[in-house]
Amino acid sequence: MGAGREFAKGLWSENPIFRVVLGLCPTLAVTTSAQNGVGMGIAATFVLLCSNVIISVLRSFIPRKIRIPAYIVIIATFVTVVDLVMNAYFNPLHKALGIFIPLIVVNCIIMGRAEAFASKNGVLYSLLDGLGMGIGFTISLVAIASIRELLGNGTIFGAAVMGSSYVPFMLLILPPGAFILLGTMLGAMNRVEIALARRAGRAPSIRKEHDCASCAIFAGWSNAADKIKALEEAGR
Amino acid sequence: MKTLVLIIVSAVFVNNFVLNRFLGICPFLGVSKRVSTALGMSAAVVFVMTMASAATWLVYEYLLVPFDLVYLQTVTFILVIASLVQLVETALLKMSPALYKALGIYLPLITTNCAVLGVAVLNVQKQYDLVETTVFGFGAAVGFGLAMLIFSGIRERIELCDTPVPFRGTAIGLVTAGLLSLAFWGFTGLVKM
Amino acid sequence: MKSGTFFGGVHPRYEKDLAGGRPIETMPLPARLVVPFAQNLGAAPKPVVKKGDEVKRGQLIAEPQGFVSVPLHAPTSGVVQAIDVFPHPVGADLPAVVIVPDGKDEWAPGLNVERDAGDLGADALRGVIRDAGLVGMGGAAFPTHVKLSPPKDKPIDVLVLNGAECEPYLTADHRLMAERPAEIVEGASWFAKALGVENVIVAVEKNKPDAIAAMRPAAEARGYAVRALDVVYPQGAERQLIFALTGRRVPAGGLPMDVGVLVQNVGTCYAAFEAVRRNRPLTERVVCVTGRGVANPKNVLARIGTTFGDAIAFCGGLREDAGKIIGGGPMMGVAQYSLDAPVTKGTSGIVVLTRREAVQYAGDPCIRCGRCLRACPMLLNPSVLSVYAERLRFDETAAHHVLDCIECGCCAYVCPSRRPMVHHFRRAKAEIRKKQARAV
Amino acid sequence: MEERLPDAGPKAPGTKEKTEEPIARFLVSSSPHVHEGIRIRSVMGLVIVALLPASVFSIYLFGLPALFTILVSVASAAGFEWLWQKVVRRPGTAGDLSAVLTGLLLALNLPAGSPWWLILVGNLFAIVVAKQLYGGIGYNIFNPALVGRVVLLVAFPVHMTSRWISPSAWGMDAVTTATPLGRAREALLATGSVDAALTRNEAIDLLIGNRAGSLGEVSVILLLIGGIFLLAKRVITWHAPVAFIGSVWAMAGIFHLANPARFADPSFHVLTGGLFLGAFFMATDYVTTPLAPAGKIVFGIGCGVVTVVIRLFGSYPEGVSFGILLMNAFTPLIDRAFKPAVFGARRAKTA
Amino acid sequence: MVAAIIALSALALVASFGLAMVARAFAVPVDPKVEEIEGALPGANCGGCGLPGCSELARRIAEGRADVDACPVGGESVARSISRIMGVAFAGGGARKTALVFCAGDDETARRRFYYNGVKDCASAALLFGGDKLCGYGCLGLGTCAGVCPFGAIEMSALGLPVIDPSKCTACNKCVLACPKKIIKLVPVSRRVHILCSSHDKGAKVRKACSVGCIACTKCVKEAPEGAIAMQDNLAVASGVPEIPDSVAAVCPMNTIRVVDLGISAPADAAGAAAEGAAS
Repeated sequence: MGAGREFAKGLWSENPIFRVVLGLCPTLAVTTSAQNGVGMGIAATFVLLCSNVIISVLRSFIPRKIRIPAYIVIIATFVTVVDLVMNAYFNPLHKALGIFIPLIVVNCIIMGRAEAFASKNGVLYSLLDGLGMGIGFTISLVAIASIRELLGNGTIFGAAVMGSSYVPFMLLILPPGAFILLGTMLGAMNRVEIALARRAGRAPSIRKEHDCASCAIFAGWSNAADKIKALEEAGR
Repeated sequence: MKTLVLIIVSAVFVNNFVLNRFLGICPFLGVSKRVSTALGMSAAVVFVMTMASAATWLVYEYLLVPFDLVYLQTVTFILVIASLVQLVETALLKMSPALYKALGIYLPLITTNCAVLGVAVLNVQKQYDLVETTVFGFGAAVGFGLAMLIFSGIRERIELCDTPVPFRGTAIGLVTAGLLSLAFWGFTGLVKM
Repeated sequence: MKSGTFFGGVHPRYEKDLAGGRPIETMPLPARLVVPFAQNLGAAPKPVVKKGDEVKRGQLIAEPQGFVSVPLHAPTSGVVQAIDVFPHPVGADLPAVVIVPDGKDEWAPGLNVERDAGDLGADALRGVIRDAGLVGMGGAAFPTHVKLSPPKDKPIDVLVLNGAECEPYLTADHRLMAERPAEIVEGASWFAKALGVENVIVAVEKNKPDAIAAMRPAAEARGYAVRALDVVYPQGAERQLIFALTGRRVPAGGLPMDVGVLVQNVGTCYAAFEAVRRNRPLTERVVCVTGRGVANPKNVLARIGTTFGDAIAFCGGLREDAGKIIGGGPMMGVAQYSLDAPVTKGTSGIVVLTRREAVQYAGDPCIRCGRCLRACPMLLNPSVLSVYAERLRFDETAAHHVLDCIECGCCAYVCPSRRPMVHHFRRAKAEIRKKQARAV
Repeated sequence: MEERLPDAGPKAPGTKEKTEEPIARFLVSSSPHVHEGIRIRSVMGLVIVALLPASVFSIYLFGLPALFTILVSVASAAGFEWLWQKVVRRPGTAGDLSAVLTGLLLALNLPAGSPWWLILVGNLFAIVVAKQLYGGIGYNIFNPALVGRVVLLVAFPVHMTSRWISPSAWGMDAVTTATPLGRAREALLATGSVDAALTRNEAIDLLIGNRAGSLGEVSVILLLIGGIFLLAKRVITWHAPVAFIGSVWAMAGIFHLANPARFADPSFHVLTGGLFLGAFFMATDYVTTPLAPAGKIVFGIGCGVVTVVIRLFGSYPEGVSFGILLMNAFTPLIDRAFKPAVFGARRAKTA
Repeated sequence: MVAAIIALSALALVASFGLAMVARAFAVPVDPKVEEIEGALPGANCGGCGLPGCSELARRIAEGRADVDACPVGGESVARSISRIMGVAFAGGGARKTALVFCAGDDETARRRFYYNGVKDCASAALLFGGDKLCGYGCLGLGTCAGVCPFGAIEMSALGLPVIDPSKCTACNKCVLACPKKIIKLVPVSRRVHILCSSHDKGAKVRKACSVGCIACTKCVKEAPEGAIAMQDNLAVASGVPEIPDSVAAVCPMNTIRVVDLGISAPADAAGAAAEGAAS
């Protein structure tokens, strides 16, 4: 795989939100305005980039058994850095993003890349991977946030663009609207993927189920995933 | 007492962790395929979140604040939670294998559940005392469990639906969560907190 | 719960007027008779004749295989033309023997003689009934002698004569009760004797007043009760009938004998009379040929093996718009694709529906209206069952008791989505049984 | 949906070969072979008929704007259904009248004179999001009309809660006013108490519909007539409506007894708002409510409790829609809890 | 600063000690091979191997309780990489296979004996007289096989016959088991000539029921090399060895024997058309 491919996969084929469907908590929570989306995206990208690089560097030193706690500590450190920097220089944004800044620690995207990529690949590729994923995440966030802000509030990046006669569709700013919009967009993206796959003559890759069992974190953490699967089989 | 009741009502219905605060979406979508698993997961979450709330509060009040280390909050909390979950798992296994069988397998899933870290951070933000913290953690977890239980029931039915192909799975799950959130929206203003 | 009815059920258009007033006519011998071997539940009897053999009426042509099996007899005298696969009214193509009648209709030696059966004991009666090839003639075709041999720990204290005939259109039992009440009651008395039962109830739906009137003196002469039942389908289904008459509930997965009851169709009683008193094996039965697709609906006494085509021709033939041929009643009978299907021991009627009358299943999604829940006499949840079956989730159908379904068809009858419910359930049952068989 | 008679088809299967007599002649299906004759369309039609008195009365009360709302709503509901099915290439089901019913129900849940775009947005959510994304009729989890209404309520609170017009014959001299529930709320906020006593005249006004409110909710009498019609036709059962209305009355009564100044008369709560519309026409929706009678009762009680809690303590004056919507979400769990028993199973257990 | 370092170190010490204890207490002996094998498996969890999922198969392979080529879907390449992980020599399994429908009786060529009205599912249809085809062996055309295919490789043609896309088919055997008429079989993709009929009826009966059924005229037996085709109970059956040459297709008077290109280099438009159907 070329370096370009490692970077580009985050944009579509392995886009964290629309293809791999991870990191939904911040995606839903902070996308009330495009500005928040950008802020969250950059913060997450920074953490993703740094943690990927550090974990890639340290990958042969970290004992396999405690790698997950080790990753968590590394990630938490960078999150704290972001937290402090944001608080100091972008205070309103920091306020708007609220607890979702510290919660970047448990964002599955970052953990997932650490486990699935950085722990197995060299520094350069890990950096590109982190950057690509981060930008893919940011673009998706901004896209969702723009729609929500534009329709739900009549503005974009704070500027009123819909004209005075526009009655804002407030639902989109509120939690129910966030869920419904993301669900609809995900469905639409799946439709696009199906169309693309058809053109390319391959089978479409759609994550039918969002299940923790396949989440990379748990593969390393314990065999809980298997147990849950077994339980679900038994429950049938 | 009244405050505590209000905290619970608020956490369960008005500001439901999943449906209103977007915390714990991953397990909400991931462990809700069957009602039975959702039930087990909910119970485990209630257990852990209540304990984690108290534990992180203690660490914050008696370790971070006195030593002026508040900026280490995130790192500390996640470590405390991770260790706590592991300890609970070990203790459960030793003390009550039956309970472990019922809840144990869900415990690892909780460690990186942002609802748990979220409740810890919120407790600090809201400046609750120890009792309020514990009650809030409990209430938030019950709200999470309730949402998940309802959702798992619905999902068992969606499984039998003729959903258009692109919407199968997570997409229709999110739309459903949105409609559920809409139904819970009626409780807005029930408690002003 | 007031006596005389049960839970659920539906009120279909009965259409009993079509043939109800027509006395039983004896049908002349057709040009050929197609006699399938499988005419009883359980193992099919094994053929003992071959192509070219000459047979007499009542001669054994297939011998039983095991206890749950009955012998098969030639319906008339003639020549065995072939043994081949033919459409069978149960819904499959099965082997049958084709007999070309010689027109003499000679009985095999020793048969068709009056006998004084008064000194026959219970075992002897069971033997006579078995040798005559008797099966339940209401449709299920369960060997009668097996029913008459309950295990020691399940004594029978009530014998029910099932004259409910709740299936729409059909009037064969109705006519038989109206015309041959004494014979039916005598046949029942042999059953009662074989079982040692005193309490005998004749159950007839209220929409057959002439049958009730005819049966009453005959039954009362022997101390049997006649009960007029509410008109609701499926009143004649064993479990529902037993509950309506006695208030006893047959346990799920159990049999009527679990609650000490035995149910016999009135047609079977008549056949028992013929077997015991006249020494005639079962070679003919009353068949109701009816429906708006038939020119002249009639009740005919037809030989076993008479093809539907011949029977319908005797009734004036098919009308132009005939669209569906049903072996049995329209609620539980089996649609036939061919007029070559023959009358068997279990064929109580041939109903010909016009295309317009026949239901067109669409299989739209279930809208959960709950009508099927209210209609189901077994108190199942057909709605949920059919959804699971549709998605091929057969384990769930088992968990929701699909095996207790009696396939009465009430759910599909009332379904606004026109879902082929019974078809779903039959598939689910087949899959579950397959799985159980594998597990064993 | 129409009778698909085999001889009416373009070609009978397998009979293409020229001159030979067709081999396929008869229909074969599993039993039963006859049908009561009812269709989805006839069921939906009966519900629509039951809603007609209230609909016509709303036009009498609020005039042309009411007619406009109903027409736009019904047309857009049917239109969205048709459009979606065209887009995803599924067989059209607009003929089963379920979309028409959804459109009508949504219209009856809107204030007279709602702007056209509002009605369109409501129906878009009702038909596409709440119904078609789940696979169409029979599969939706939430009542489509209610989803439409609640979406509008949350998204456009001003349009949905404060632009009521007072009723007058054919809407001749309508003025803006507040709904009874809204007035009670305002009084509570202003003075700290509601005017608890419900005079006879006021009660009669509420009963016959001489009050502000959304189109279909105003005339309790006509809704009751519609409901009884459906009960008589056995389209719905009594369980959910009775449990719903009963629990609203009981719960409001308990609060009223505890604090008459703060909480209004239970009869006031029963007669106001969309309770009758909700209880008879939406808490009885087949697809989104429990199947078993016991489940329906639990469902109704749940609706009632949530309704009263929201009315008395929440920030929305009316809680019927939220109550039903929330209980829709509980329906699968209720269905799980109340499975019908098998005939004879009880006996088997004791034996 | 110093306090921070000390505090965090202490915390880390405590936490890591605790975790180390826990890790020891919970040491689940996970064979690293299991993970590796699971990585090599297709991950479709199709159940084609007869086990609940890929991870279960991986475990069994690692424990030696299943063969390295136990995954029918992965084929040779997967078997090869698993054998590398397991450190065993891979002999090279059979040729790649695909499912093929052994019936050519579609709506135009095969006649029906009644109008079927019921559940749109072959197994359900078969409950009523075995199905509505006049030929008792023929495809019922209701698409049960297409429904069970986990890979979207089966499409129903406009004339009501399943069309299997060999490039998507993984020979998982699901359709073979699902078909109530048992007319789907797995064949090596290398084989080109196939006898597309399963009817054991006599020629006259076949002619009446279907215009493309095998009437057991034995022309193909004579044309084909010795042993390639045998008549079994009124049906020509290919033995597999030797291969049937393309020329045999030409002699079949019923057009039952056909040249079917199952090569993966299937024409692009065919694959595209199949994919299109799968997506919509």
